[in-house]
Amino acid sequence: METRPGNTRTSKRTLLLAVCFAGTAFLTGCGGVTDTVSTAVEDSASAIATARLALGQESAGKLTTAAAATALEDSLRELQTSRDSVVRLSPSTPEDRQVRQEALAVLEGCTAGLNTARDSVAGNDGAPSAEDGKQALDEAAGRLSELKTKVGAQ
Amino acid sequence: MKRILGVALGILTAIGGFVDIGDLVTNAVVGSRFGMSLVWVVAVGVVGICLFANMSGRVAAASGRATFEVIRERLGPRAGLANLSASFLINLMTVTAEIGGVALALQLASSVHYLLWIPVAALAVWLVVWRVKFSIMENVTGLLGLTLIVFAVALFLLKPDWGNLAGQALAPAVPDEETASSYWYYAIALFGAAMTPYEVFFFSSGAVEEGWSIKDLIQSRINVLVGFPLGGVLSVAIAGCAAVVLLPAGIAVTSLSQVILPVAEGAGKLGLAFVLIGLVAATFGAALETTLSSGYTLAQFFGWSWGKFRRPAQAARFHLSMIITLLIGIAVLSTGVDPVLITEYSVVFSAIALPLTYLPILIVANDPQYMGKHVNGRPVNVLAMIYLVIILAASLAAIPLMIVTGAGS
Amino acid sequence: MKLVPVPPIAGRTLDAQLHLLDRQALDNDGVPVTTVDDLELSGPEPGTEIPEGTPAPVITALLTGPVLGTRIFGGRPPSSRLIRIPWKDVADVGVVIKLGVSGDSLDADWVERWIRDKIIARIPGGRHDPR
Amino acid sequence: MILGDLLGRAVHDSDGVKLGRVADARFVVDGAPQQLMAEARLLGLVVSPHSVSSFLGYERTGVTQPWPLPRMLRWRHRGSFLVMWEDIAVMGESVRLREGFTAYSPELVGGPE
Repeated sequence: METRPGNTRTSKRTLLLAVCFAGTAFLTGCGGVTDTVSTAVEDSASAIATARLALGQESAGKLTTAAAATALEDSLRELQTSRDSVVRLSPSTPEDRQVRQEALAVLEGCTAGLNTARDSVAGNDGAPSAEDGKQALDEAAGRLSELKTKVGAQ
Repeated sequence: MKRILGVALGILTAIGGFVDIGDLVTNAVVGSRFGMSLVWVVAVGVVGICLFANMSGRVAAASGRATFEVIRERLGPRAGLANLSASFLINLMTVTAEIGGVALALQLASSVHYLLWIPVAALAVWLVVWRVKFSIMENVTGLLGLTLIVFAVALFLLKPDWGNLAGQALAPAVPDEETASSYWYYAIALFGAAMTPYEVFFFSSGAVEEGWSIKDLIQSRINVLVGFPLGGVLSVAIAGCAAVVLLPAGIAVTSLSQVILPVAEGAGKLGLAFVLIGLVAATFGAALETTLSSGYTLAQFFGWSWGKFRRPAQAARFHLSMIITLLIGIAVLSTGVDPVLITEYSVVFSAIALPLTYLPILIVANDPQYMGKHVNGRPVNVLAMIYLVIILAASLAAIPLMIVTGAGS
Repeated sequence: MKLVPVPPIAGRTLDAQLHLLDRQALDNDGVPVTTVDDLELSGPEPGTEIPEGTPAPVITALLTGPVLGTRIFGGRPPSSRLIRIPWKDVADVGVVIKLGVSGDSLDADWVERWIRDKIIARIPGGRHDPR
Repeated sequence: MILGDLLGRAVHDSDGVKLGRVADARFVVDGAPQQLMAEARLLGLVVSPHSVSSFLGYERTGVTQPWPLPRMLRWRHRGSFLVMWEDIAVMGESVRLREGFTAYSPELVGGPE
């Protein structure tokens, strides 16, 4: 591999940097409101599904409490990141604002459901039972799918 | 009898050593989103790593020169330094991902937050690199990594619809809710996970560490040609478990805890115990290999004395560079950045940087001054040229695809 | 320009770029010492006319030192900064350059010795022989 | 004299016509014997008209594998030739050759083995 004279190398390097810079700019800039909301809903649905699976396995004695607690914690973190992406939205049209409001309400509900599930797994006295945890997650999943059809139809 | 034991040990270590955090996460993500439709990439990657590892093992055995000495000598300083900085940065990213992986695995076993495990994991890695003999280190982590076979066991216990799985694998098609660009992005990520450059740095430096000669090559060839494909089968099993359990439930893998849920589903707490041991061993073994690789890359390029077979005092800069690498890894992880995210980026950047180390090894493997009569045969060269084209294509397509798909989101 | 085949030459031929520069130098017990970054010739004064029949210059020393920066951006470090390994210490030139002296006596190795004494030897187990 | 100063310098013939650049320097180990190895005497310079420096030296060896690469790089260094020490008049900012110098083939004959 010969070293080509300096100038073509530096021009090639600046081109590469420009591409990367454009790429990161594109990555962070968010698409339309509905795109962000639908991705957020999708990620939250995945997080809630993980929580339901982990909770089911834990109560069925297939999963240790430590692993279940970690899975639920990761799901909560995933939910919070999607919620933050919706919060950061600044919609211009009234419909977008309405969609964002609704999404935030549903995601709020999911976070509450997830917390109930985490408490049930922690299982210290006075904590909700596994059944309540499961019930809360089912509700959250239901509301998420409703929101998904609504946002999807937009 | 001893010989058979040696051969078996070599194969088992190759299987255990093949899977690392990159394979675990990428295969699980791909399984949970694309089912089995990307399994062909694992096959392409495994054949590639077998070819690449054999070539670099032969270069090391025939000429006693490990990868980065060869790169410096044949590419000259300017191209060599560009090569070194790219490979070292990606290796640093992989070290960070591996140590993060060890911490996440320990969190799963103990539910102590992973951030607390990171310094413990890094210190343990350093202690092993500092004192434990090279072959013992390789064999223990490799054998313990074998417990990841529980993924295959769990897949059987889940009694999946084998016809459907085989159908997806043999007739790959992009699932409807995924775009073609994210399909190809994850193809490159999977290829990068299978053909990680650090495996080759470690493999060729290991040949020099253990003082291989040409007659030892037969043993290494068996290890590679049997061990790596079986390691590939393990990766496919990980993807299979995700495809059978996570895909239908609409779970897209973003954390290590999701990766083990299918094993718990299929094999219960016993299976879970095995997979946790396997996770810790595989990621810990990979953390050792990547830390050593960062030391090897720097020491071999700058001509320092290196190698675990020497007293640490006789390879001072080699050991110091590894200590610094581990400290950087701890610093990056303590900022709270998600290790799984680092892993996803590290496998793609591995695919981008692959030509930088593949081409020099291919050149030297044909150079009679280094290889004497052990130069590449014609069939190996034909296959190697085909793979050069594949590797260049993957490397060039990676960044545009990363931009288009927003890193696969 | 028709090329005349090279007349037969007694002794081995070494091309600097292909066989000497950037090559690894090992001391007499095989410990890597440094890489060869440049060569010092007994050659003519640069820029002066070379009278006919003057004997060809010989390599007087292998040069090593912090040259990577200069080799990238051009120029050359002041020769005072370059460390000399006299040619008489070179035992063999093959895939690696074998030196006939031990590494400790070469001052091309001071960075290694400084880190060894100041840091690595101080950590417990630093001098433990793994074999 | 430092070899690093010589590599890459322009090479002119006695009338000042530029022939190319110094790509490499060839030594032959046949000088006065030292304790370990005989002195390496400068045999000549490899001059390349089209490219700056060559680390792979395909234009001086018969290596043909890996297939397309040696042929491509040999094309890039086409026209390289070896000029003997006796034909060199000045070595400094640039290299000037003597009148009627002989251009030898850069083929590596006695390899380092």
